[in-house]
Amino acid sequence: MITAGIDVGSLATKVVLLNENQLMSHEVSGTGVDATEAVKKAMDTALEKAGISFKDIESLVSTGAGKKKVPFESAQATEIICDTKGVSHICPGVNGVIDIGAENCRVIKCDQEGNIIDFALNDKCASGTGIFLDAMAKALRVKPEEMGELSLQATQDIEVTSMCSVFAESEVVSMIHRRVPKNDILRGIHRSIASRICGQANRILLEGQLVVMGGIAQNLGLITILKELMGSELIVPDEPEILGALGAALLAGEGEGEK
Amino acid sequence: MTTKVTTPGEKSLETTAEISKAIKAYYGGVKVAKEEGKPIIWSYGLTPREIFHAMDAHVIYLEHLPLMVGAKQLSGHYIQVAEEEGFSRDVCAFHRCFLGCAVASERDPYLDQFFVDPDFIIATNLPCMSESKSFLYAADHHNVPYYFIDAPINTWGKDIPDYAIEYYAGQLKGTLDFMSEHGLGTVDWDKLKEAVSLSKKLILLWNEIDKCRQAVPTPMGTVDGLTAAYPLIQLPGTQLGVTLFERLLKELKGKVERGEGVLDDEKLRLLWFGVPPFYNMGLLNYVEKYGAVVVKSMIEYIAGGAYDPSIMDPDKPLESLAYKALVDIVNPISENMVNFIRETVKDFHIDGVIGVVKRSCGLLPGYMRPVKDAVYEDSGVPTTIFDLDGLDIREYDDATSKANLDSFIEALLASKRR
Amino acid sequence: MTTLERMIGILDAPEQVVMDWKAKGKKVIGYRCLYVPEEIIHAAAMLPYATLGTPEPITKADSYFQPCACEFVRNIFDLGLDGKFDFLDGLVLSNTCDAVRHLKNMWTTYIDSVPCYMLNNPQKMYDEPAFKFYRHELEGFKKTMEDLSGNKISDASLRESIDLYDETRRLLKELNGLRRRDVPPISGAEALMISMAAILMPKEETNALLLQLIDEVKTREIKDADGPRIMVTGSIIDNPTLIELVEDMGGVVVADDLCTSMKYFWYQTKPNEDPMDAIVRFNLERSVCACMHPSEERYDFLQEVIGEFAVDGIIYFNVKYCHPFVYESATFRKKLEEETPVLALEVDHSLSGLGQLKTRVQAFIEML
Amino acid sequence: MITAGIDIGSLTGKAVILKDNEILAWNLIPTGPDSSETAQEVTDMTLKGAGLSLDNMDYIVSTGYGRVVVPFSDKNITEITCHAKGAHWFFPGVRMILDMGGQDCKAIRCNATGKVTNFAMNDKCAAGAGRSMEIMADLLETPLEKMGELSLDIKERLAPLSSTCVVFARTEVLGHLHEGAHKNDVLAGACEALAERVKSLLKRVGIEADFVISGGIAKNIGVAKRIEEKEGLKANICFEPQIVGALSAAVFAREILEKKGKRKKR
Ligand SMILES: Nc1ncnc2c1ncn2[C@@H]1O[C@H](COP(=O)(O)OP(=O)(O)O)[C@@H](O)[C@H]1O
Ligand SMILES: Nc1ncnc2c1ncn2[C@@H]1O[C@H](COP(=O)(O)OP(=O)(O)O)[C@@H](O)[C@H]1O
Ligand code: SF4
Ligand code: SF4
Ligand code: SF4
Repeated sequence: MITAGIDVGSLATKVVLLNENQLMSHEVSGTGVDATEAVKKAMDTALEKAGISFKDIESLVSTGAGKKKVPFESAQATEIICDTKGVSHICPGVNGVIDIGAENCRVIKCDQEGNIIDFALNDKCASGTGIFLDAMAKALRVKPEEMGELSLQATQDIEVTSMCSVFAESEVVSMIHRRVPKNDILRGIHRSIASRICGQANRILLEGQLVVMGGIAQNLGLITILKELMGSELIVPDEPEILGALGAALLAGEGEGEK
Repeated sequence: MTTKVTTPGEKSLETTAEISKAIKAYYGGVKVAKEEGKPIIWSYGLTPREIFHAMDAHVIYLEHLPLMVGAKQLSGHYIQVAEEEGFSRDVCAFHRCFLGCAVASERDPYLDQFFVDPDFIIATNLPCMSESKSFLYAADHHNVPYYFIDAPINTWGKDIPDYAIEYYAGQLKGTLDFMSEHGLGTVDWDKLKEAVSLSKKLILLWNEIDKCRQAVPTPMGTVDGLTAAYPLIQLPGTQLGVTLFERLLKELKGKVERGEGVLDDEKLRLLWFGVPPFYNMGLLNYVEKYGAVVVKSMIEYIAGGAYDPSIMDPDKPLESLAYKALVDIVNPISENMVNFIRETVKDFHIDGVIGVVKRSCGLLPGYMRPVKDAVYEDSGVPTTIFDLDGLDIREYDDATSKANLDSFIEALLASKRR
Repeated sequence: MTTLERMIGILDAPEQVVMDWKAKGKKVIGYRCLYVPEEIIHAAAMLPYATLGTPEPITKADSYFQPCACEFVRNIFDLGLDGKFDFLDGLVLSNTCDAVRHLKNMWTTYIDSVPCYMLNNPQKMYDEPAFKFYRHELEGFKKTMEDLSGNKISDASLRESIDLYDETRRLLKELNGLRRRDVPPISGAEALMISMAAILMPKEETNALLLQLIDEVKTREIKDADGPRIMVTGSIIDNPTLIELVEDMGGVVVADDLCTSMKYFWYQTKPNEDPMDAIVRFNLERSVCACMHPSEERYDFLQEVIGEFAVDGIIYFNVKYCHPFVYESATFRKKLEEETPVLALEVDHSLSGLGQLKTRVQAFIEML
Repeated sequence: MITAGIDIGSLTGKAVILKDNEILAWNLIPTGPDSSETAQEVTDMTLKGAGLSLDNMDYIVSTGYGRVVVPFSDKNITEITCHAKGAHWFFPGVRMILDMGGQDCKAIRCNATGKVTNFAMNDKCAAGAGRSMEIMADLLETPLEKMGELSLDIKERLAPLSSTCVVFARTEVLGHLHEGAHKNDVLAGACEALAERVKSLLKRVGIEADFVISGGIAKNIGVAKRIEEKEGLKANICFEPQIVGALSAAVFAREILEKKGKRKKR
């Protein structure tokens, strides 16, 4: 059975196509202003990569902040369910998930079978999410993808105290003024965001073997500090941003969203 | 836009509609009393209503007014007024809202229907100690006398020592004297005894009502329950309260017999722990799309709702009321609250607990974790905890709240399916 | 080393005080809040130890307390979870605010290493029934302390302890009285640190040191004393950083209203009474904290200090989510401002975001 | 007597040179990565415009966010104290100043001589400051200068943006646009939200009729007009509201000199 999972994130839209739970193809593209359009495009590309056409898909599940904007008929599921599903598929037996996306940070605690025990979502403040990092990257004039690497080359510990992403930005600017090395600032930023995430994880007593997913999981600098702070074993799978979409496609395989 | 997404809760019972009318009538009465020159009291917390009713006092309750204002979506405005007075966003939204109403130079016509300035104020530190200070501000602002009832915290469990009862009962006597001094006549002890006996009756009825709610499907959920709790909280010691509860009990019994529920096909039964969003009670109906019902909320049980009234003795009115207040589940440092929730989860076949904290509440944040752990340990029932302010609509984020509810319910359903 | 340096040095390693005491085979009782009578603990031959916070960020406690509980209490609980208070033989809390009440709940539920007691102090002052109730509670507390220490508390030993503590309070008051001068001999930050050290140390030692100290600073004058004279108030401050900040910005901190400083020693017990009654009256006739009703006493105290110490401006440092003080500062502010300018600030107990505070404090001082 | 005032804000650096009571020259440049350099740069430009050099300056006062890093200033003073003084210089009758800058907004009350008597600042969240307007402008692809004007030309009244967080407001804005809302209407929503927040700041210090708006957002008539409407007031805005801080620093410099009665040797 061919199934599709669509994860419409606030920044990135992800599509995963599975055949009998085996990956056929996936696509990540920007969500932009028009989510509907973005989904269509991502879907077309994924279909093309897989060499099939839309009518071959038997079942569809969509998730993510923009799941209601998906233009195809599909079942909907929350990110918590899809994340857990996707994670326990590729890393069975883990104790939990940390999903850091653009505007969201979710922590999920689950048991060996992948049942959700507890979870916590971030509140309305943007600090502790991808957008915060993106803004900092901009202030420091580095690419978001490079931030992590650079922060690992830091030589001293400095503290970024503002939790508000907007104020943190000016704090960072003032550090640049004081000629604090970029790498050290980056490390400070990562530390501040990691402690925020750590606090969220603490709220549900998350520990043990954890998978980090979402776009930000690719940021090695953050992962390193997070590991240090949490004292947990953190696993970052390949292409961590598509796990939500993968989970959705797996759910579709379980009979949700059949056409 | 926040305002668009809020909806009032949909009630399903006839008696609760009646109770709503009684609430309006009560506050309408306060306004009339003021016009007739009778003294008006502002009060708050678990100050015993029985003595107010026995004295025929007209009282505006701090926690009730914001609810009414909140339901009309006006709370945000008055909260802002209080903040402009210099109150931090971190203190209780109920108190901020009330203070906002108290000091506003212009009042909304809706508010004007029942909100009047006080002639004196009676405050207490039960349930939350720190917030009681807000009344000092109000007393200062309106330049009116102020009486403070100090409730010792319950470090004793169910066995309150005599000296604590004596201390609290003594202050109730002080309250009565204070009211007399300020123009409410002397206390009629027979009337007070009658009030205590009516109060006892009322709680017994509530306990029976509560039993009905254990039925599957439940005949009354929290959307109705919060209104239904009004007589319990505000009318103990009156015949009206008893009559309303008799009617409610009858209606519920009929429903249970006929097997009618809020939802006929209940898939999940939930318990709401914390203050629900009074400006958007529709959120409690929201879960119905999953076949879930919020059966009960903790709020309905403060002020004696979880209380065994057998110990009340009308011949010792003040001592009975002292005991009732001191063992209340919201009197901190006691197992009472944790045990109450623990039992409720079992007795009401609860599948999941929704714990909401508002950042401005002094009392509830400290309960969340112990309750969650106790319930999970006992029954394996999970609790989700998220931020939601029951009153400050400016802090409300519909998408986040729903995302939390969606995720929690989906997870519950998924584990049920297994 | 000067006596001043010696006293302040104690704060670098307050645990040392405890270790020295424990080395004598005696017990230590932690307490939070001045409504826990140290004298009773001391009369049972134990060391009362004020549990103060640290500016460290909170980690573990966040999984127990929601982040909207006062940071000071979360900080104490964090330290408790971390075993930082394991040297205590008991912790006594008093009924002052919702945050502390919950600390008691949490501590009892989640920390086994140190038993925790709650002392039920009334929140009503000057009230005979409250005296009576409190006396009952204190009798129970006395019993608990006797059981814990294995020592009986006689009226005579309690009297002795009270006298000892009164002496500490008297000396501290004398020392701080010197700050009334046009050029104070000690800075606000020094004064706070001296008080905190005096609070932590065994009083026998404290008193000897204080005598020397008074002598030592009598002829001292601080530098930069030409700025406006500031009084600092608000919730607990257990770290001199905030006061230093005010002084760095050009303010001269001459007085305060803090339970870690002037509120600790401003009052004396009344002589010639039954010693338990003396403690009851002492605690219910002075007001150290915004938790008490009514607030007139506190307001009068502020007024008195403003006059005596020639205060030009008042700075409120309210710990975030500290409800009693937040309400009270709003209430007082209106009245105080008629004569003395007031700046009310919210601070994180962990002292983050000092940059923004600085601008406000500097502007306030410029305004004066 | 020649004095200079340097105001290094979070977003712009300004300098004003004052000869006795007359503005000789002023300049405004974006704050670069290094505040000290910005200070140097804007001062040099201004000096050049006046045909003077640093040696000619009798006294220099710095202010603003970067006030402590101006290497050649004789004294630093907070923005709050400064703005009251400068507003007073432009409009002597003024009793209340609203300074709306990039990072924070301040409501200031002063007495007849321009001395501050009370003030309030926005809190730790950036939602109520100029930076949020820039983010909006960016998002709606509108030049900052046009924002205010456009926001007054609306078709439909949307509720003010509800997201308290600047960052999340982005999603809200995109949502509106996607539902076909007109750009101007969304801009109006953003201005409205900011004006609403500022209003409560003003109320905290107590509203006075004679008031001045200074700082960059004063140029945003969409915000300024809305604040006026809300309280039925008329705001005074000088020809260049952004330099009020720097100007007052220069005025302060003069006053300090006058008090000291002697020139400082450089
Ligand atoms: N290679 C990378 N290194 C670091 N960050 C990345 C990388 N790729 C994407 N990101 C960040 O991931 C975030 C998007 O994550 P994603 O999980 O797709 O979010 P959402 O689902 O909310 O749209 C963005 O903030 C982006 O900056
Ligand atoms: N021409 C303009 N029209 C509208 N708004 C402007 C204009 N110029 C600047 N601003 C606003 O002013 C803010 C900067 O104000 P400014 O007082 O210079 O800040 P700071 O002193 O913190 O550097 C910007 O964030 C922007 O919102
Ligand atoms: S603090 Fe900053 S990041 Fe957080 S809500 Fe406010 S503007 Fe957004
Ligand atoms: S219990 Fe919480 S919500 Fe209720 S009045 Fe107290 S602080 Fe406010
Ligand atoms: S700082 Fe305030 S809230 Fe915290 S413990 Fe002290 S009085 Fe209570």
